[in-house]
Amino acid sequence: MEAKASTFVQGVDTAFIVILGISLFFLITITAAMIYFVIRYNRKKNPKPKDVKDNTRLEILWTAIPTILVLLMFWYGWIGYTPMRRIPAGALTIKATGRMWSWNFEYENGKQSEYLVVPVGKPVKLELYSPDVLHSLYIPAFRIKEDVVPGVNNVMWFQSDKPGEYDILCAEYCGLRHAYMLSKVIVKPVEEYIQWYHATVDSNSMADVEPIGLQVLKKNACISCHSLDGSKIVGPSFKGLWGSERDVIDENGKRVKVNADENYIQTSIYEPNQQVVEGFNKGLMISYKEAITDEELRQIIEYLKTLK
Amino acid sequence: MGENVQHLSFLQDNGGKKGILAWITTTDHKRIGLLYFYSLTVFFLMGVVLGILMRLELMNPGKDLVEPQTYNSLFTLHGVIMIFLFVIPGIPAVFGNIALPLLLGARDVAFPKLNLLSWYLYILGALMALSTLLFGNAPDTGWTFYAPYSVRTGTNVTMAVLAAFILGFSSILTGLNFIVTIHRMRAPGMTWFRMPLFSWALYATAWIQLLATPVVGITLLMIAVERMLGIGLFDPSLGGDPILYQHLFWIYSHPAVYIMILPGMGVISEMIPVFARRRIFGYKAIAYSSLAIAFIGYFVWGHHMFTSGMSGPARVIFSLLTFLVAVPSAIKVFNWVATLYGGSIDLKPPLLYALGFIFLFLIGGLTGLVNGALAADVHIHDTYFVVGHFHYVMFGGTGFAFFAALHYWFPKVYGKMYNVKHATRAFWVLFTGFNILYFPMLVVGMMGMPRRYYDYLPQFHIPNLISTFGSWIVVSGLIYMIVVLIQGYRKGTPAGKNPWGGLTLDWQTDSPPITENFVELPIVTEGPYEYK
Amino acid sequence: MNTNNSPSAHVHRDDEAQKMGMWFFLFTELLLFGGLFLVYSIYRFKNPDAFAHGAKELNVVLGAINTIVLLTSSLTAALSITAIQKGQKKLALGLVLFTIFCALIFLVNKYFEWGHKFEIGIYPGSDLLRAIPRGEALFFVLYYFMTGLHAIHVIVGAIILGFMARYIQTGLINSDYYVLLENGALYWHLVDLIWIFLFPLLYLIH
Amino acid sequence: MEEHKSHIIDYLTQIKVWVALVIFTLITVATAEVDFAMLTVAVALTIASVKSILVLLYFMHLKFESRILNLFVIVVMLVFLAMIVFTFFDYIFRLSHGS
Ligand code: HEA
Ligand code: HEA
Ligand code: HEC
Ligand code: CUA
Ligand SMILES: [Cu+2]
Repeated sequence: MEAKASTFVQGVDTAFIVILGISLFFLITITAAMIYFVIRYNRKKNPKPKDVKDNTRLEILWTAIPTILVLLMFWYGWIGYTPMRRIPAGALTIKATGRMWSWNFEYENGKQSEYLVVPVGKPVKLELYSPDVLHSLYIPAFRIKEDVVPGVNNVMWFQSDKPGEYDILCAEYCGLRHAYMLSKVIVKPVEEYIQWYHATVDSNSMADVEPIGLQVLKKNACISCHSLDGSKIVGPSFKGLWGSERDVIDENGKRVKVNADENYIQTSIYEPNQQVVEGFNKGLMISYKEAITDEELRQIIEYLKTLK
Repeated sequence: MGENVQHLSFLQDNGGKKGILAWITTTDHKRIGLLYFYSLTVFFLMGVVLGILMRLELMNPGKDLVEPQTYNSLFTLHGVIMIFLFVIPGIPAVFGNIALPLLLGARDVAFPKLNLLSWYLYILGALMALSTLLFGNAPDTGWTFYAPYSVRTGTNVTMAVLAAFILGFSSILTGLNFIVTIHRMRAPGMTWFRMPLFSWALYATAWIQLLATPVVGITLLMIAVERMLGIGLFDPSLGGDPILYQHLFWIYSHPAVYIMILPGMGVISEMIPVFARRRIFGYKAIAYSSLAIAFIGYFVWGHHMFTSGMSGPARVIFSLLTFLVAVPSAIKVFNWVATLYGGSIDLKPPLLYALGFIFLFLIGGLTGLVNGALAADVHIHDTYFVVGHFHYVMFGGTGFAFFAALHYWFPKVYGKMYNVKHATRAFWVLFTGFNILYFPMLVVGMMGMPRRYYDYLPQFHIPNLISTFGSWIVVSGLIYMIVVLIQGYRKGTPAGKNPWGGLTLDWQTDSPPITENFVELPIVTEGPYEYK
Repeated sequence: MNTNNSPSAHVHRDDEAQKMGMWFFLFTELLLFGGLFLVYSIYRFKNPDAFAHGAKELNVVLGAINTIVLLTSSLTAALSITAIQKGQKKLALGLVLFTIFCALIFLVNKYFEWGHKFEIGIYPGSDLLRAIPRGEALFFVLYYFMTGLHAIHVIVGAIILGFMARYIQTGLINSDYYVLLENGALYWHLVDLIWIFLFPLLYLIH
Repeated sequence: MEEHKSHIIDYLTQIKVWVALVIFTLITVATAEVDFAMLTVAVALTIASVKSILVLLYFMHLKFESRILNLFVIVVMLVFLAMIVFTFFDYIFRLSHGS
């Protein structure tokens, strides 16, 4: 990771170097002292131990010096960190949603993207939002990370001065596909960014060749829990779902059979915990009432019909 | 000490009962210590196997061995077993039980029946935790049980959480027993500052056990109730606050890391003077630093939450306190090394493990400082750097101290000596393998590989491969060590009362000690390490 | 180090140790509830109005009566120790039995209080709790959790005191050896102590 | 291991303490109706603390126990208070500074 991918790199790396430097010094001296003593004062060479008295001045010395050193470390840690919390006014604001198990970035003009595309040299503020469980947005190259906590509005910011692509990882355990909750930051020169920002079609995905219903499913990360090929992931597969007879447990814990019609699909998506498919768990799927419009719902259903 | 032929050793004295019954109904502290030792070893080996399986899976990117769901259960159970069944009870329950009354010149602990009860609770908790492994549906939350995932997941979190609750209870009772023992049962003439340092360490530990454990107890109980009744205590969709859960969890679990390490430090403080034939340097500094660690350790828990969205001022305060808690640990290390100066050092296996402890704990502690720095932690939080850190302190620290204690008191407990040459070799295998296993984790963590990852990006491959390779060496070393000890138990030469030349009271009685420890209670007239 | 040549000491009774052990146990109990108090105070801090609103639903009179019942039982528990110290066995027994009686009254009261809440649909997991504002639901959940845990302690305390009564009867506890009774009473006082804080926190602070 | 006999507290003292406790309870119920705004919580908790100190000292005989035990009780209370204070360090600053 050469050069400065983000403005924080300098401060963070300095803190690392200072602390690791001091640590290495102590590690080496203490280890060397141990080895030396063990050899020099070996029982064969030195059968009679010296009688060494306690030494208060020494105790004070080796309390005071580490105290000063740790305060120094604290200081470097602190000054490397303060800029991370000082969000410049006028930063470009993007809403970053982390959900099981995908990232979604929503821009001020309503544009959505699975990658975080940002202009070079401009401060970017991320408003972190999670509808389900804890996640953590981590960009190693930028040295930043902040948890995405449901019900709490965490924010983070960064400024990248080097165009390129950098990994985004989820760093807070969030269930089955935690390790696959990946994305990328794409830092573009300003003009390119503006072009991208105003383009209606996301040039970073080949969305336009896929059926529109599938696009909706992908955008909302439904397919990280529901497979299209009949295999069981976290939720039941979408394959063959349409029109089939479902064994579900209703709210009173009773088993009932229902037919997978439009109504059923709608409740499954808007109120997933009302009727829980037998053999699956309540509470994993959250309500998508806010996320999916009636129009999109219709598109999903149209698409499900094709999955026989 | 005259004619004690008529006194049976505690290993033989069945108190009129037969076979296994004489063990599982015993109230003798040494027998209870051994009960803990045997059960703990079994659980520990299970944890090791889970660890090895994880390493195999992580050997290459992509799927090597198990499904993601299985992997998630693997690290959860590995963490739960290692933390709640191995390192937390580890040294206090095994060697504290065996050695504390001996060191103090007492006949037993203050409440022998309670002591047995704690062991039963331990076994109950352990069986509950492990039952999830056998009956499937093992929890997949990580040992931290973070809400709201732990409330939502369909796996058997409730059982695991209740198990941890019961194990906490067992830990509390042990701590309570030790505190009262230390206050009330010291031999005549044994003032506070004539106590061996291991007792000081156990005393400080016991206070943490008493005051921190109930907090996590109630927190885990709340998770269990939340799952069973479907109410909202921490689940944000029902008005709860997941960050509050983290506070409560770490209010216990940070002090808990000192429950793990302080007894280990106590063991090391026993050994260094004995094998260097020198009075320990800075007795009072070491004793007080245990109390200081225990006390300051209560107020640094927030360093696990630097990226959770905690308020800025709280992050700064917790970071500052985290650095301060490192100072008493440093004081101990300096005093240990100073004790070696001018001594007459005999590099027997216990000392070797003790020095190995110092080296590995140094790496673990110093990487802890990296974690404690705000800027650095934002980068490495929840990465393999942290995994490296805590294996260095827990396994390199507490684990090696456990081995040191095992090699130190083995002749006392069984009255026989293991083969020193082979034990030394086993140490070197274990030590080398350890560093090959865990050092790459620090590197790959700095590169940005998050923890609890079933699969990883290609750039993280090489360190992971090396690490997996190291895990095989460690396991070989472990097997080697166990074989040496078992051989010692079966065929070892008689060890005699005092094979290492220790001055503390445990070495003044028979090996193995008689049931009530001493024929006549000793009277103490000077400090524990007065080599002349 | 010398050894002691006097006749080896008998394993001897150490009342002081017993009592100390009990106190340490009480510390853990205090922190067990301490965790709950912490949760309560944070949630109250976050939802002050909802909590005040929820507190209005609780029956102050019943709460106050229960407070006084517990205080009285604490008194009689304490008095029973004085009685046993003075060798007044009958009185001591009577006082312990009265303490248990107070525990029962407390529980009966609690039963009616909870029963009433259940009737109007306020109980963990009820539809009503799902419907009302989140903060208020939290208040009631905590109310049940805290008073429920406390009620369990009342029951355990009463059982312990039952044993004490039995021991006084059999003479195991007597004017010379009463540390068991002291410990039983200490536990009972702890139950009272916790209620002293629960009562204002849950019932009074609007 | 000194064998020391516990202090005997006479009946009357304890009954007086009980009377005080009951009076405090009535006061706290009465003041709950009055609105001291921010102070309401403080008043209620102060009264509760006074009550608990009475229980500790007299009913639980702390007044007549060893110094060290008294010290322990104080330490435990302080540790608990510190836990609350440190947790609030997070919440006070988080909530008052907005999101
Ligand atoms: C035995 C257990 C143990 C011990 C002793 C420690 C000791 C320390 N730990 Fe560790 N820690 C854990 C077990 C332990 N830890 C675990 C299990 C986790 C992860 C939990 C999870 O998330 O699953 C963790 C995580 C953890 C974190 C959170 C990281 C993150 O998730 O982002 C932090 C942050 O500050 C931290 C810091 C420290 C510090 C400062 C010490 C200090 O006490 C270390 C002090 C020691 C020294 C410093 C070495 C000796 C000093 C010298 C020789 C002198 C020279 C030094 C100076 C100049 C001062 N630890
Ligand atoms: C003391 C605690 C302890 C010990 C000893 C170990 C031992 C091992 N651990 Fe550890 N590990 C944890 C505690 C421990 N672990 C915890 C708390 C976590 C976090 C879980 C979570 O995320 O929730 C973790 C997580 C963890 C991960 C990260 C998983 C992830 O984030 O995805 C990995 C990955 O490789 C790993 C590997 C191993 C391996 C290979 C071993 C071993 O198998 C190495 C081999 C060890 C030995 C061979 C034995 C040494 C012997 C002794 C210590 C004493 C025995 C005494 C007798 C038998 C007499 N562990
Ligand atoms: C975190 C995992 C997860 C995500 C993400 C998820 N679901 Fe689900 N879903 C489940 C689970 C588990 C069930 C079964 C339990 C239930 O019925 O609530 C389910 C059930 C369903 C059902 C009923 C299926 C049947 O077989 O009867 C439908 C329809 C559905 N989901 C649609 C969606 C859509 C559309 C999305 C995305 C907008 C989505 N899900 C996102 C986990 C998920
Ligand atoms: Cu999302 Cu891990
Ligand atoms: Cu910590």
